[in-house]
Amino acid sequence: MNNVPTLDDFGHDPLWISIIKAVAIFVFLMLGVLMGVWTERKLISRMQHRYGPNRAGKFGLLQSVADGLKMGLKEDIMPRTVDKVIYFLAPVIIAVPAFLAFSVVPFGPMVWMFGHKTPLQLTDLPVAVLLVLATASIGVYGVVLAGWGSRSPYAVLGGLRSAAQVVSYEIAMGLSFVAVFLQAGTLSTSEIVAKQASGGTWDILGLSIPAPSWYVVSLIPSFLIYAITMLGETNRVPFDLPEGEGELVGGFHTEYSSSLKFAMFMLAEYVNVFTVSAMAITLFFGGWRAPWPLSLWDGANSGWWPMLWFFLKLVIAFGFFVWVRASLPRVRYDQLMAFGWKVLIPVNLAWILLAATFKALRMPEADRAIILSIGAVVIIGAFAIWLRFDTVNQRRREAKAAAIEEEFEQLREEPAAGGFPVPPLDAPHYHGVVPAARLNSDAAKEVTSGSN
Amino acid sequence: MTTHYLVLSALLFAIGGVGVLVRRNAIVVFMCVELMLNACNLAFVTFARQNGNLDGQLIAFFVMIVAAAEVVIGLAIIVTIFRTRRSASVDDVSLLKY
Amino acid sequence: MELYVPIVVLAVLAAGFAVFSVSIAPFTGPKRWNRAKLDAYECGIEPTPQPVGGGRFPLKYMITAMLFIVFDIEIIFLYPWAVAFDRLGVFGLVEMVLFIVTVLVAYAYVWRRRGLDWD
Amino acid sequence: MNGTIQAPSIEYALLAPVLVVFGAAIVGVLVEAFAPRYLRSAIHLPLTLLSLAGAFALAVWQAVKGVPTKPAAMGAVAVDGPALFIWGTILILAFVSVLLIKDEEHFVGSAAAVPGSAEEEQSLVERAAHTEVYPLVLFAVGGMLLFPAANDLLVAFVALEVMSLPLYLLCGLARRRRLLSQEAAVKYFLLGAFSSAFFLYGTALLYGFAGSVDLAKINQALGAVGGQDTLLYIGAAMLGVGLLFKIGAAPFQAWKPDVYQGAPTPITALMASGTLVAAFGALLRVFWVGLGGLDWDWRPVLYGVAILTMVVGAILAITQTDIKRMLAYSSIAHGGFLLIGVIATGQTQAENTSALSGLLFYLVAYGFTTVGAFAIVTMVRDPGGEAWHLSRWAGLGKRSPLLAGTFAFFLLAFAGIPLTSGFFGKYAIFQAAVANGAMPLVIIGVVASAIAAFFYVRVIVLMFFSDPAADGPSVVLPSRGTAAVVGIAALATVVLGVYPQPVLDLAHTAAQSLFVR
Amino acid sequence: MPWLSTLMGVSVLGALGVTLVRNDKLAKQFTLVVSLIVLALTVAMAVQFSPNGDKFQFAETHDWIPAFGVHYGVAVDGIALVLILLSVILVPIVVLASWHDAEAGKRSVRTYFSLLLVLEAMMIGVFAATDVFLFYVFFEAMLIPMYFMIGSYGGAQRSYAAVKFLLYSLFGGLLMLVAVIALYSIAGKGTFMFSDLVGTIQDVTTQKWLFLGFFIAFAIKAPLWPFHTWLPDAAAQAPAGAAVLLVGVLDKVGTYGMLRFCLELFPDAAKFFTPLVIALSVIGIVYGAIVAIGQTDMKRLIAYTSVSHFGFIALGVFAMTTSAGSGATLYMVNHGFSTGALFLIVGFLVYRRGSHFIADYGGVQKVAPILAGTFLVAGLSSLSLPGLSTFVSEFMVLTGTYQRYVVPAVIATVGVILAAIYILWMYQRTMNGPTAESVKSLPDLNAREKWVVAPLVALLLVFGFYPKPLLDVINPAVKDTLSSVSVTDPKPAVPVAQEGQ
Repeated sequence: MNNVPTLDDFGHDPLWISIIKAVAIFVFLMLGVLMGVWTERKLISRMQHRYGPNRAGKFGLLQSVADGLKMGLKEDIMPRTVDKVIYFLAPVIIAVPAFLAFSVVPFGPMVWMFGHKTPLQLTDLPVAVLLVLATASIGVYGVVLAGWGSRSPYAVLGGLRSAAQVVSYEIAMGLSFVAVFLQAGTLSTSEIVAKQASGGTWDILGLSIPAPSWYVVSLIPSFLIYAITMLGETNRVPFDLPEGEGELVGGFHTEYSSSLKFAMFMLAEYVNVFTVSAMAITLFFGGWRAPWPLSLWDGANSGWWPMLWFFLKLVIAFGFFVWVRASLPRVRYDQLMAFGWKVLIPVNLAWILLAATFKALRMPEADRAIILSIGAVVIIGAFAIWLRFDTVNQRRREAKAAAIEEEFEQLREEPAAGGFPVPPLDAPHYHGVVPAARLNSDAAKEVTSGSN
Repeated sequence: MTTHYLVLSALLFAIGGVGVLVRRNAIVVFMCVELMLNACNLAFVTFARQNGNLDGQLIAFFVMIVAAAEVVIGLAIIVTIFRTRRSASVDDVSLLKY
Repeated sequence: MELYVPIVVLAVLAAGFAVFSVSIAPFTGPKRWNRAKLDAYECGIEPTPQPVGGGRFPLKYMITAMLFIVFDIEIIFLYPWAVAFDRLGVFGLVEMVLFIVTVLVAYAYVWRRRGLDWD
Repeated sequence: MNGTIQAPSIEYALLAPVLVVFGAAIVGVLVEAFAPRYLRSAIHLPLTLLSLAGAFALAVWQAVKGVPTKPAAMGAVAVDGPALFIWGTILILAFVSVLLIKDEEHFVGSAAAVPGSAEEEQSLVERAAHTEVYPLVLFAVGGMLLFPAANDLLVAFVALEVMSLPLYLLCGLARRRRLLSQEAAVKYFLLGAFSSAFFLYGTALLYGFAGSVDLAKINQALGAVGGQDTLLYIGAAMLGVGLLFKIGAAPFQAWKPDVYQGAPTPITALMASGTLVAAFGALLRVFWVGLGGLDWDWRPVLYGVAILTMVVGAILAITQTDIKRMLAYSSIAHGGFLLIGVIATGQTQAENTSALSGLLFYLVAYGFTTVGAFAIVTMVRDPGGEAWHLSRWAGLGKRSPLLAGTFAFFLLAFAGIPLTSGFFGKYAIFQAAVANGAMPLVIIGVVASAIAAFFYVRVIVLMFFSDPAADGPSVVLPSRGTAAVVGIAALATVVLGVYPQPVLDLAHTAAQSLFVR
Repeated sequence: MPWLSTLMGVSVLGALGVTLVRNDKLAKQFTLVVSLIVLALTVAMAVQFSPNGDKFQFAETHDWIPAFGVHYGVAVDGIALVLILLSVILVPIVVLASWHDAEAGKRSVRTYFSLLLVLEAMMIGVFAATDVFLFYVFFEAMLIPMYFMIGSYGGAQRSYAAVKFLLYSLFGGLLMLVAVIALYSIAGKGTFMFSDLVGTIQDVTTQKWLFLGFFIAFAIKAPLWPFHTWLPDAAAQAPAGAAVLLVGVLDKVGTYGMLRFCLELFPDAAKFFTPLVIALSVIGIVYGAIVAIGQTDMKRLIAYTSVSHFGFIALGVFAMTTSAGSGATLYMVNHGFSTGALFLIVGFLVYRRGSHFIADYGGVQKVAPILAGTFLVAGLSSLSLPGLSTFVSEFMVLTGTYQRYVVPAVIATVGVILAAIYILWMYQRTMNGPTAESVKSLPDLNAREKWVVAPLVALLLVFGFYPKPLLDVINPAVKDTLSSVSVTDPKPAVPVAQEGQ
C-alpha cells in the first residue's frame, strides 16, 4: 500500500509539478462548470419532459460556451449608486476561494508524473478540512460585499440573507464532520480516504462480519445532515432563498445584471457545488477508492484509475443536485432557518455524543459504568428538555390559534372596525385600534428613563 | 524566520492600539480591539513554533473563544447604545466626564 | 511550509483569471448610455435612496451572526477533541459532554427567548 | 503530533467552590429558559444565595481540611491559603451584594427598549424584569473566584474575561438614567477589552520568553533564559497594564468613575468589592509568584503607580459632585493604598506574610464598607431615581439620622479613623510597608489619606451641618435585603474596627504558606 | 477593681442610655447624673492613688490585637491622673452650662449629650492609655464626637470650623500613625506597650524622625504656633460647652503627649529639638498675646490667649527641669479651669445678647454684677494674678525655664504683661463704661449658671493658695519622666511646693 499517500508525501513536489497540478485542477473546474451547466439544463429538462438546450453544437453541448461568450460581449453596467471598489472586488472574492477548496481534494493515489512520484492531489494539510470550511467562509464575504456594495435594497437584503443562511448551515456542516474525524482521527483528506480503505470487522455473536468501509454507512446520520447542509451551503434548490425571484429579484447579484461579473457568480456557484460534492465523496464515499465490486480488482486503486472512479462519483453527486432541484420546491426563509438551527444542530450534537460514546465503549481500558451513566444522563436530559419544549410549543400553538379565532369572532361582529366581509376604506386598520383596557392601564406608569 | 511574524504581530497590535485611541466610531474601536487580540494570537502561534511546544497554539484557541464572547457581548452593547443615540461615535458618548 | 505553496499557486491562477475577466468586461461589451439603466434595480419604481455605508438592516442578522460565532467556536473545540479522542479516552468524553451540555444550555435559552425564530 | 497525550487529572473537590458557582449559573440560565416568568425571581434568588453559601461552606471546609501545597488541575489553578481566603471574602461579599441585587427595581425591565420609547413604557406596564441578572452575577462571581487562583496566565486571562464580560452587560442595565448606564457599559467594555488585549499580549511575550505560561515556570525562566530580556520586560509591563487596569490604578483609572456612576448601584457594589478583591488577588499572584524574581525591576514602577493612584484618587475625588463618582474615586485611592501592600515584599518569608495578611485584611474591611456605602446610596431617592447629586444629600442627617449616621460611619471607615475597620486595614498595610522600608510611600499614603479625608468629611458636613432642602430626596424604607446589607456591612465595619483579631489571625494563617508555586 | 475601665464604661453606657431616653429634659438630667457618677468614681480612685508608689497605678493590660502587638493597656501616673480629674470635673460643669445650648438649632438634644459622654470616655482613655497604639486610637477617635459637636451645634461658620479642626487634627494624627508604625517596626519588640518601648530607640537620627512625627501631631493638637490656626475658628464656632472641652481638655492631649511620649520615647531627639520647640513656644506666647489684643470677637480672643498659654505649657515641658515640668502639668489643669470659666461666662453673655463681638457690649457690670464679677475672676486667673491658681503654674514654668534658658524665659515674661493688656482691655470694653443700649435688659446669672461658675472659681482660688495636693501627685511623675530623659536640674530644685504661698 505504499502508493497510498500520507501527509509525509506532500510538500516534496518541485514547483513545476505543483503548477502542472494547479493548472490541471483549474482547467478541470472550468470545463466542469461548462459541462455542468449544460448537464444540469439538459438533465432537468428531461426530468420535466422538455428538450433543453439543443441548438449550439451536438445535443446543445456548446450551449455553455455560447452563453459565456454572450456574457463577455454584453454591456458591463456599473450602476451610479454602487460603491465602485467593492462592486468590482466582490465577484473576485467570491470566485477565488471556490477554486482553492479543491487544492486539498484527493483525486488518486501516488503516481509517477514526469519522473516524480507524486500524489494525485495538489496538496494536503494536517487541517485540510478546515481549509475547505475556511474558503467557504471567505466566499460569504463575497456575497455580503456584493450586496453591500450594490447599495440597493434587494441586494443588501439578499446578501444578508445569503450570508445568514450560509453561516447557519456551515455550523451544521462543520458539526457533521466531527463524527468523521472521530472515526478517522485526522483532518487530513488523504488520510481520511486512506482510513476508508478497510472498515475492520464487527464481532457479533462470534461472527466476524467485515464492516463496510465507507463512512456513509457507519456514519449515516452525519452524511444525511451533510447532504442537507451542502444544499444550503451552496444556495441550491430547495434552499436558494438568496436569489428568490419572487421576493428579492436576484438577491445579492441583482445589480450584476449581465457581463462577466455575473459570470463569476455563476462560476463560483458551480465550483462550490463541485467542492461540496467532492468533500462528500472524500469524507463519506471513500474518495477515489473504487467501489466494492471494482475494488476486488487489485489494480483498481492504483495508478491513474482512481481518477476515473472519483470523476464518476462526482458526476453522480452532481446528478443528485440536479435531481433535488427538479423535485423539490423552494422552502420559506423562516422554515429554512428554523430547520437549520432547531433541527440540524441539536440532532447533530446529540449524534456526536452518541458516536463518541460508542467509540469510547469500544476502547479497551475504558470504564464502562462512567460512559454508560453519562450516556443515560444525556439521553434522559435531552428527552426531558424535548418533552418540555413539546408541551410548551403545543401550548403556544393552541394559544395562538385561540387568539386568532377570537380576533376573527370579534371582527365578524364589527365589520366597521376593519373586519369581514369587507372593511370600509376609511375604517382604521384593526391593528391601529387600541383596546380600552390597555389605554386605562397607565396607572402603574412611572417616569421613563428617556427623561433623564 | 519567526522574527518577521513577531514584527507583524507587533505591528498589528500597534495598529489596533492606535486605532482604539484615535478612532471615534465605537464599532471601529471595537474592531481594533479584536485586531489586537488577533495580533496576540499570531504572537502565540509564532512563539509556539519558536519554543517548540504546542501551548501557544492551544492558547490561541482559548483566545479565539474569548474574543468571540467579547464580540457577542460588545456588539450587543454597542447596538443597544446605537439604537438609543442613532450614532456610534464615541464622542457622542459624553454624558460621563469628570 | 511547502505544503501551502501549491495552494498559493492555485490562488494566483484563480485570482488572475477572475481579475482578468472582471477587468476586461467593460472593454468587450458595447456602451450605450441610458439613465434608467444606471439606476439601482427596483422592479421599475423610482429607486429608494440608500445611505452611504449600506444603511440599516434588521437586527435579526446580527443575532444570527452572534449565534454563528458561538457555535463556530464550539466546532473549534470539537475538531481537536475528535481527532485526539482515542488518546483522551473517557476523560475527553466526560469533559466534552460537560462542554456540549453547557453550550446546549445557552442554546436552550436562546431558543426559548425566540432568538431562533424568524418572522 | 502523534505522541501520547496524558489525560489530565482535575481535582474536582478542590475546585468545588468555583464549580458550584458556575454550575448554579448554568442552572440559572436553564431557569431563565424554562421557568415561567412569574416564578423566575422566586427560583433565582434562593438558587443564587444557596450556591454562594454552599461555595463558601466548601471553601471553609477545604481550609479546615488542610490547604494543599500543590497547584490543582495540572498546575492551572492554585488553591492555596490566600486563594481560599480571597474566595471566602468574595463569596461573602457577593452574597451580600446579591441581597442588594434582589431589589429588581434597580434594573431595567427591557434592556433592548430604547429609552423613552413606547417599548419601554410597555415593559414598565408589563412589569418586565431581566432576571438574567442572577446568572450573570453568578458567572461574574465564578470568574472572580477563578481569577485570583489562576496559576497560569491563560487561566488568568480566561477568568478575567469570564469575570468581566457579565459585568459589562450588567453595567448597562440600570433602570434610571439609562443613557448614562449604556454609556458606562460601552466605556467599560471598550476599555476593558483594550486592557485585556494588553494583558494577553503581555502573556504572549512572556510565553515567548519562558516557553510556558505557567507562573512558576516563568519565574524559573527569569534566571535561566538569557538574551530575551526585551520580551520579558515588555511582556511584564503589558501584563501589568492589564492587571492595573482592572484594579483601576492610575493612569488606568479613567473607566472607574464612569462605570461606577452609570452601573446599577447594586452592581457597582459588587464591582467595587468583589472585582477589586479578585483583581488584587491576581495581581499579587502574578507579581509575586510569576515575576517574583524580577521584583527589582517592577517594584520602582509599582512605587510610582501607587503614588500616582493615591494622589489622583484623592485629589480628583474632591471635585466630584456625584456621590457614586466620589465613591469611585475613593475606590481608586484605596487601590493605591492596597498597592503599597503589593510593593511591601521583603526578603524574608515573615515579612511577605505580614504584607500579604495585611492586604487580605484590608480587602475584607474595604469590601464590606464599600458594599454598605453603596447600599445606602440605593436608599436615597429622588423622583427620577437615586439622588446622585451631592447637594441633594444636604441635611440628610436631620431627615433620617440613622441612615445618615451609618453612611457617615462608612465614610469615616473609608477615611481610616480608628475604631473602624478601615483604620486597621490601612494600619496593617502601612505597617508592612514600613517594615519593608517603604517609608516614603507610607508618608505619601498618609498625605493622600488626609486629602481623602477631606472629601469624606465634606459629605458628612453636607449631611449633618447643612440645612435640608425643601424638596429633598426621600429615603425609602429599605427592603429586607438592603437593610440586611447595611446591617451586615455596619456590623463588619464595627467589629473589624474594634476587635479585628480573629480576621487578622485568619488572614495571617492564610498568608502563612504564601502562594504555592 | 478596674477603675479606669469602669470610668470609661460608665461614660459609654451613659451615652448609649442617653440616646435611648425619649425625653430631652430627662436626657439632660440623665447625662448630668452619669457625669457626676463618673466624677465621684474618679475622685474615689484618685484618693487611692499613692503619689510615691509605682509610677503607673491602676494598671490593666489585656491583649487586644496580638497580631499587631496591641494591648488594651490603661494606667495612670500623677500627670495622667490630674488631667483625668480635670476632664471629669469639667464634664458635669459643661453639661450644666450647655443645658439650653443644644436647643438653639433644631438639632437633636440627646445626640449632643450623648456625644459629650462619648467624648468623656475618650478623654479618660487617651490620658490613661499606656499602649502607644491605644493612645493613638483614642487620640484620633476623640476627634469624631468633637467634630460633630462643633459642626452640628456651633455658630454660623460651624461647618467650616469643624472641617478645619478635623482635617488639621487628622493630618497630624496620620503623621503620628506613621511614626507609631515606624516605632513599632524599628523597636522590633512586637509590642506597643509604652513601658516596653521606652529606651528601645537608640539611634539618634531615627529618634529625630520619629520625634517629628509625634511632635507635629501634638503641636497641631496643642496648638503650638504655627499650627494653631484651626483653634480660633473651632473655639469661636463651637458651642460654649464644647469649646471648654476642646480648649480645656482636648488640646491638653497635645502637651500631655509631648511630655509623655516625645520626651520619654525619644530623649535624645527631644534634647536636639529643644531649642526649636522653645523658640516656637516663645513665639507662640508673644504672638498669641499680641493677636489676642487685636481681636474683636471674645471667643476668638480667648482662643488666642490659649495659644499663648499653650506656649507656656510647651515651654515648661521642654525646659526639662522639674520645676518647669511640674509647672507645665499644673498649668494644664489650671488653664482648663480658667479658660473653661472664661468660655462659659462668655457663653452666657453671648447667649443673652446674641453676639460675640466686643463692640456690642459695654457696661455690663451695672446690669449683671455677678456675671461681671466672675468674668473678672476668670480673666484675672487667665492673666495669672497671684493668688489664683494659674499664677503658681506660670511662675513655676518661668523659674524652671530660667534655670536653663534665660533669654526665652525673659521674653516669655513679656507674655504675662501682654496678658494683662488683653484681659483687662476686654473687661474694660465690655463690662465697664457706659451701659450699651442693647445690654440694658440683660439678666444676671441664674441659679443654674451660678452653679456652673461657682465650682470653677472655687477651684481657681483653692489651687491658687494651696496647690500642694496636685503638686504632690505631679512632682514624682514629672521627676520620673525627666529621669528617663536623663536630665538633671541645673541646680537644686527650688522647693516648689511653697512657691505659690
